[in-house]
Amino acid sequence: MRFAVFLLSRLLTYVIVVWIGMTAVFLVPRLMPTDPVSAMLGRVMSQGAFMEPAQVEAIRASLTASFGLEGTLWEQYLGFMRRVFITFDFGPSLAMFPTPVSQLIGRALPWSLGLLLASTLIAWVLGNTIGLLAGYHRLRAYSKFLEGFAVLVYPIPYYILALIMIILFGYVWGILPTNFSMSPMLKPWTLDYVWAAIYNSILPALSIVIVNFGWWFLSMKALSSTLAEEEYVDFAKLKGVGEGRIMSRYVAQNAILPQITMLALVLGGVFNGALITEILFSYPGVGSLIYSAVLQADYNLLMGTISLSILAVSTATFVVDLIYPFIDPRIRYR
Amino acid sequence: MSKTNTRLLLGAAILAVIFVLGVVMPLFAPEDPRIWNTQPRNLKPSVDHLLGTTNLGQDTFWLLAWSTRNSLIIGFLVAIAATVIGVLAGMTAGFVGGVVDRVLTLLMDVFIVVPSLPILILLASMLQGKASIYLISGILIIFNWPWPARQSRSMALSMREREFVNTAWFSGEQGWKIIIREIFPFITAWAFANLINTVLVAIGAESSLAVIGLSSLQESTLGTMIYWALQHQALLGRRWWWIGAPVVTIVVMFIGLFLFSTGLSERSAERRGR
Amino acid sequence: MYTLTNVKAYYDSPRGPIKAVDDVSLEIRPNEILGIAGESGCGKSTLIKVIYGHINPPLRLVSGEIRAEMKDNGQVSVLSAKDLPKVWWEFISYVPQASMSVLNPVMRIENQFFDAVSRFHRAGNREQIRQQVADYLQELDLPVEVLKAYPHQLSGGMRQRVLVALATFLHPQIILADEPTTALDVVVQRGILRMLTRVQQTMGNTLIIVSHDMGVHYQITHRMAIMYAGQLVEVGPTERIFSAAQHPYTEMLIKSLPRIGDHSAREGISGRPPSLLDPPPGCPFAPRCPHAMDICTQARPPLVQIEDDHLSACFLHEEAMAAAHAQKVGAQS
Amino acid sequence: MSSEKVMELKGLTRAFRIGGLLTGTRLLAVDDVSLTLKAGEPAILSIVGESGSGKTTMARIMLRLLEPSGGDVYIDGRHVFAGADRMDSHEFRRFVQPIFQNPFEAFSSRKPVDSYLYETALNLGAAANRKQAREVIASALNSVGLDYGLVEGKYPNQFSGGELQRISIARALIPNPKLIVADEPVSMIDASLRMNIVNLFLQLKNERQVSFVYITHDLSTAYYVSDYIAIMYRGNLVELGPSDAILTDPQHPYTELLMDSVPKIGEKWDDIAVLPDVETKEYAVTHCKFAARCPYVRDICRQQRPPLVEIGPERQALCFRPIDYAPQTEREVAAAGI
Amino acid sequence: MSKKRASLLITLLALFAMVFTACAPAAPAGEGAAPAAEGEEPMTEVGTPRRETLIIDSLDGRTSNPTQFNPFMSGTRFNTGYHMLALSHLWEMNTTTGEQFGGMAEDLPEPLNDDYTHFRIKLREDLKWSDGQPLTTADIGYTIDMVLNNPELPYNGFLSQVIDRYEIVDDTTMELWTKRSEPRLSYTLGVTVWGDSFYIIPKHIFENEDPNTFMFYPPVTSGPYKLNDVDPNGNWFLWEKREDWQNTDVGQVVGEPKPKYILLRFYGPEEQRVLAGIEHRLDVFTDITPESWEILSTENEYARAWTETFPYAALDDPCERGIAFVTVTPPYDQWQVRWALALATDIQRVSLSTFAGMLRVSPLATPPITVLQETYHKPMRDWLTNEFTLPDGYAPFDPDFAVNIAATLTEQGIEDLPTDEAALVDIFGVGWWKHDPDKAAELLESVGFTRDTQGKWLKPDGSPWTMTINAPANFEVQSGRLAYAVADVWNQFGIDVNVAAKEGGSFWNDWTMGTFEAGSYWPGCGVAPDIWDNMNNEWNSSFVVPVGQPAPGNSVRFSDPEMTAILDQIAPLTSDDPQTVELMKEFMKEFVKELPWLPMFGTSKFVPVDTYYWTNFPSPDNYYEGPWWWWSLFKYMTPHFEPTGR
Repeated sequence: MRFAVFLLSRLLTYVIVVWIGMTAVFLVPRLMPTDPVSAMLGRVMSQGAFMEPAQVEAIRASLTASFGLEGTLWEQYLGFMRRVFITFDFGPSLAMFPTPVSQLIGRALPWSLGLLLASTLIAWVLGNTIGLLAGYHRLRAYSKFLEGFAVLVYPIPYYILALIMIILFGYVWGILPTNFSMSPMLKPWTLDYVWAAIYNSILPALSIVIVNFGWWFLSMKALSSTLAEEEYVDFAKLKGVGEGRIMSRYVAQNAILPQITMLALVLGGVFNGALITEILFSYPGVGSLIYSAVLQADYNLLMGTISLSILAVSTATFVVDLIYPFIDPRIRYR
Repeated sequence: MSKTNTRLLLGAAILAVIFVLGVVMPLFAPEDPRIWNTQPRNLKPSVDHLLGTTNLGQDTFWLLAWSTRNSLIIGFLVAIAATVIGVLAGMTAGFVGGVVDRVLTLLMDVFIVVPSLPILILLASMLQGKASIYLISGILIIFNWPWPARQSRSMALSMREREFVNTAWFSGEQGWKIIIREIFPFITAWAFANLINTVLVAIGAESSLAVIGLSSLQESTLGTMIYWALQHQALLGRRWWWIGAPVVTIVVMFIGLFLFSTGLSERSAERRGR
Repeated sequence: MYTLTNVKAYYDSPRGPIKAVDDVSLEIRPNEILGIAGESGCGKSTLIKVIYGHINPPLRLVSGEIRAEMKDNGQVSVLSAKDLPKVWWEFISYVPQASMSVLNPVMRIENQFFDAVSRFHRAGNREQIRQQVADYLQELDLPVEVLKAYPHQLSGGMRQRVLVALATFLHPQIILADEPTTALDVVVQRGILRMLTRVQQTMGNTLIIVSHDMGVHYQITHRMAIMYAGQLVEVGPTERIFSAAQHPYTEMLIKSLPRIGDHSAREGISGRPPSLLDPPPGCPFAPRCPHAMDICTQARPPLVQIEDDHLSACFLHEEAMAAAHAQKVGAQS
Repeated sequence: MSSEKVMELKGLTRAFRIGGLLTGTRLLAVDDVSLTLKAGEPAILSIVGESGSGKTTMARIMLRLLEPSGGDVYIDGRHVFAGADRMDSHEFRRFVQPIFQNPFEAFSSRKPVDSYLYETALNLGAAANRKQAREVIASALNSVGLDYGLVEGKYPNQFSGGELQRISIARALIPNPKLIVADEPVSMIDASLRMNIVNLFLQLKNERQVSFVYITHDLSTAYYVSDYIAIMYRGNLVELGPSDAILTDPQHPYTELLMDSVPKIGEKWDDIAVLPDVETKEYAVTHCKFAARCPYVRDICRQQRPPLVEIGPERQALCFRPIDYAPQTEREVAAAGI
Repeated sequence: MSKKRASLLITLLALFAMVFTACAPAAPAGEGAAPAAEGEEPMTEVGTPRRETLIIDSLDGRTSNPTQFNPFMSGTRFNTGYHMLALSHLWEMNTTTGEQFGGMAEDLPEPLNDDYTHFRIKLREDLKWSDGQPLTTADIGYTIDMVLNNPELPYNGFLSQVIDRYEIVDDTTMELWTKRSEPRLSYTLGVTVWGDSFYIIPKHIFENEDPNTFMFYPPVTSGPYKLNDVDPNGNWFLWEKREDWQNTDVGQVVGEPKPKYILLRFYGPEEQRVLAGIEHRLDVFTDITPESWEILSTENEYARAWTETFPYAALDDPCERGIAFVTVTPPYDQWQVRWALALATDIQRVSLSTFAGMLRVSPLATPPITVLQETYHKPMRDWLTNEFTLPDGYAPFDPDFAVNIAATLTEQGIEDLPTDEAALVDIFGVGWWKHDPDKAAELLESVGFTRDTQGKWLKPDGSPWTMTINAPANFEVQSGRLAYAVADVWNQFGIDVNVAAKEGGSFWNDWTMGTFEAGSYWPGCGVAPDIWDNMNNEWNSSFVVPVGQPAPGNSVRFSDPEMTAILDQIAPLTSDDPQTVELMKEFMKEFVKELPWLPMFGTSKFVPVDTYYWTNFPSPDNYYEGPWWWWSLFKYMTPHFEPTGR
């Protein structure tokens, strides 16, 4: 019963946050100076065709209708909300008319998910494990060395880091493919296909892992070096508990709580794709979809992708709130 | 003690160097380094051109100084504004409570939940015409205030419970005086750390926007310097002085700020321990 | 069975060594309850650390000897300070202050229990240990359900009883209790002290209890050591300490306590304890001592036997004066 | 002084919710407590109880730091929380001053301690300017045995706990309050120094005509210092009376237990005390909250809530035993007159 | 501690520097990067033999809807190889001569009346769809019907304006009536520059489908290639030569295409494309920067640019670049202001900043491609130099641009530049306006502009003169850079110029709506001597609409009665009428007087090829086509390519 009330009130906040977010998503692109219909007209005309003004208006009307941009802002808003919350249908992509947005996202999403889930988790596990060790042994040389490394790698602009990796791995050493390509010989979801997908994703994944590693490492190190000074850790030492167990059960289990929260947020963000990674490695994920949507003023696609990530992130935080009491016994549903 | 001072000193020293580079050096620039073709192109570093020249005929060293200045402006502008707005909003929410609190908290949640990067790209592409460094800063502020706001709200809530606040009340102090004299001194230390972190976040965010061409490309920032260097294939073309200068500067700046902020927090921890 | 001889243990600090334990000699006997009393910051917790053999930087054993005799199946082995961590919990165990923070908030009590005891239970798997632990808790009138609980679900008193159970489960020969009842209510405190004494009586081992509450010492200890500024100023049987305290500090400590039913005015000890970083020359208590003499600020009074088993360090005792004089003469010649 | 009562609590109740908005359980931290501290001779009233007895909640209500859920608080005969004659905060602070438990928490570590003294002196009308304030402060510090020169410009971490607590008391004295509410003022202070603080209360009561509400779990100092003692148990005021009377002849079984549990010097324990297992449950019971642990318990104690029984001059106890376990048909709300 | 920490940091910094320099001398042996081991047939990543596969850079980047091939849907992509290889047109244009010829049509349309409203169109014999069905006039008729009957199709508006009705005579003959006079029907319905939207679709496939939703995948093609496979993620498209290539226009006109497979491949950002080129994973590049070419040429000895020596780029792209203004928005509505901006421009510096001097200048409204330079620029050079003056008699033309920039470049270490002026003019153009800031200032002051104390220009109303130049962001690299280069020099001159890098959508939106001040647009196009079509579209005042309404043409909204009169005079003339060019020269003279936009350079396209696997790409010495790989005409190059056998 207490849980039900908690769930209900939390759910309410969730819905309000999503609603406000979605409204912003609806409004922001409409404040853009670009009118996709005019942009399309401009593009058509810049390629050499010319028309009478009346003709232009006729095309404009038909494009407006086919893009679902008819009616007042309020009517569009209602239609938008209906689509978001009831059918999750964002209509056709404007730039890739008439391919539905949902289909474009559906095609891109598995790639982003695969890449980011794997690399995020790997970075998380690595960063936290090593960060834990380094935080626990914060006075030892290796800990300081690792911290130095993380501090050094973390601020390198991602674009540069990834390019350096492409040059090193793909070009100087030639051991990894530098951009995404799947052979047509491979039937989807055979073992070879999966292997090829993984092989193609190693470099982008590695670049994400390296960058994220720094963040997880630094935060875990900070957390665990604070926790290592807690009395119960001291007392565990007095109990004669082995170092490994102290680290895993006494330090890690407490330090991991905020890291899990962050992980959930980051995992929610997985639905955003990894913009720069995807551009750089021509990776077919949501990030490059968002990018091309912006480039082509593709309202529907933009709204679809951003709505998805708002939903994903807020759902992730919602879920974290729900499962948190299972992770931390001190927390009750308030 | 010695450790803290080392960190703090090293951090401060690095920051001082960056500061000299970004704030003092531009005053001595012999010409506006943003202007193209004032120098022979693609010279390697030499005595005349400490960091060589770019493919666009600019002196890399002076360009770097100029860029560092602008990046510092963005970093500190965003950090200060976001922290101030965040702290004000958070304190208001925490102290006023009730409906105000709920609305502000909701607002913070929304801004935290809405994915910033796509929106950032969207806004940047909207504002492209007038994307001065101040506008870019403005956009970054919008996405950076909720974090300090959340923090300072919870700090305000917990500070309200601190006993010395009651002592101050019984000393006859009024509400706002309590906030200023009792609460602020505790928030400032934290706010300063937040500020330093936000400086990094802002400089980083600006440079990622710049790399995909969405910042104010005519202004020179460390990000746009990277953009132009990449545009002119400085990386593959082995013009390391051009692409390397801003990258190394960002990295060094990060290390400086990192050392400085951890040094500070360690020092304040030590102070408390005493 | 356990002796400390001229032990000095200092903390290294940037401003110089903090002399938390400064030349302490103490004999710990089998089957006794030894109380260590003193104001906060007098080094009594550090002394407990030293006895426990928990000497990690910045704490450093500067000089002196620690010698413990451990009886194991009739055999006696002699341990020094650095051997002690190997026999923690089995030979010597530790009850911390009853604070929430000594227990890991995200681990069930039973697992924290097992962490301490399982490595010593040569025979028996987890299930058997669990049974033994449960039996033991019952023996101590503790509900078995606490094992399944998380620390925050227990009251302070209950947590402390669990810690006592934990520390005594393996029947160690020495139990150290560092302020075990501070921050607990008197009723609960009483229960815990009863529990400790009961356990001590049944097992016949040694209980060392640190407390700043003279009442607690009076109630349960057999022998007491009064500590001041890193040094022992008086050691003797509890009865004698309370009936005939020899050191002015002890005397003032006892007198400062109000007694129910006695409305006579009581005075606390004025001034504050000296800094351990830079203790005054001579008797550290001299600045606060109403009987202070010239010599007190110049020489340190040795701990001398006043009566059988009763030692005190004060120039008010002739023995001390004589000993100091002898030392001085010896140094001059 | 306009009223006959320095302070009066009438049917004071304070509930806390634990758990959710609709389903949480109500916990009565203070359960229908009435108390009076008479004017005239200054007195020290000790409120004694273990942790969770509601004594700190009461202190915070008396200090206006917490609003009661029910009942009224009067200071100097006037409402504190509501009503037309409500005392404004300025007046209130001149009349009532606090001393908090942890002296290190009571002062901000980022401010020199004397700034609080100046603020108090200037804000609460004890001094018109800084120069006057300095004199007022110096005299207040003098009464607690400190020298102004030693305090000036220093930060809290430069003092010991005992010194800070004295400064805390000195600050409270500055507006010449009639009542000082001291919430566990010595629990964080070394036993050897406690008496110095407690003695100050006695001294100030006489010299400065201040009444004290002394909240503590330490029965021995309470007895030492106070004129009246109120014993709290699980939010109830279980026994009230002059300190000598209570301690020589405790009427409530809990008072007995409490007295027995104090480790006294010169008198050793014999029996084994009963410890409660699950404490929070007791807040919710509608019968006697002590029934589960009471050696004199009878059936009625587990069925009815005991009345507050007048057992003598200025003495009351919340127990069936003094009235021979007679069931109460109508509950008497006795206003305790001290 | 402190020393340790410091030394650690220094070491790490050094390490970082090493990593950095390690990537700088990244120069593996050119051949070593070839993917296959000795003796083994090298294969492409898509499983085709490398020596049978031509790999082409994909201009549009990744395609998110790779299985959409219905050519009448607005979101369908053509630069994926689709219109380059698989869609034939009725008429194509030879890019070397600028002359049209029959593609699917046997010849140019035959006008049947003097109004040019009735034509006969004859198809080639034996044309087939890739599924083996014959390609006949019925398909053309069906295409016209389908577009006219479906107003939702974006192309409907245009076609319904042109075509009145048709009549099918037999499988290869049809007659067509147009709604208006169409003396250049082959321009209207055939390819001139990049391609044309009049795509013929197979009736037998489409007649059973809804043209608004039908994806047409896999496409049935009319060109010599058919689709083999696509990457579901849109990074590549693999086209395969049709067995029955004889039944296509290319097969009949030129012969058998040589590459069995053509792979359109998107490798990502420019760095990635260059790396792919170095490793012989890319045979044909579409558009890179001079810096990238520099890298490619040093790292890959098989790489060839369009010219073997400076300027390396192909200069014959049919649109010239410059700065356009909305000429109804003050102060750009005054010729003095526009001319002042021209004279304030240090064109040599702009050229160096934009593409390191590898540009050909143009003072006229038409691009300085070889054909047009011979037709207009060179013949008019004398007039520009000696006759043309501003109303006050000032002669603004500087014919020595080519000589001067050659001198500068030589100074900078560029070798192999020719020495005689004629050759230099061929490379760098006939000349441009003088860089004369004083004259510019005089012109501005004559219309009320003033300067503040810091030398910044104030508008006649006293407000500071600020200008925003629209520039394409992340596409059309030359125009993008040009905007910054011009901003740079105009800033020097004292105008506060700011560049707005705009994504495609808003960039073109501003253009049609006229909602910009200045922009790096390219309203000057042309490929054949008859440039009426382009010029009329851009400058006929009948297309002028108010700012804020989409312009059907004349986006700079310039109304000049003389210019319009000349254009109207040319309208009824045919392309081969000698009057066409002569009148157009008069038009140009009017144009430079007013300077309604500021043309600067022809477009330099860096379109290198890698000759490791394939050779006989077109080049100036082997000029069978221009290097426009992304044009429809590419299919006519395929029979010329030769495998090297590597």
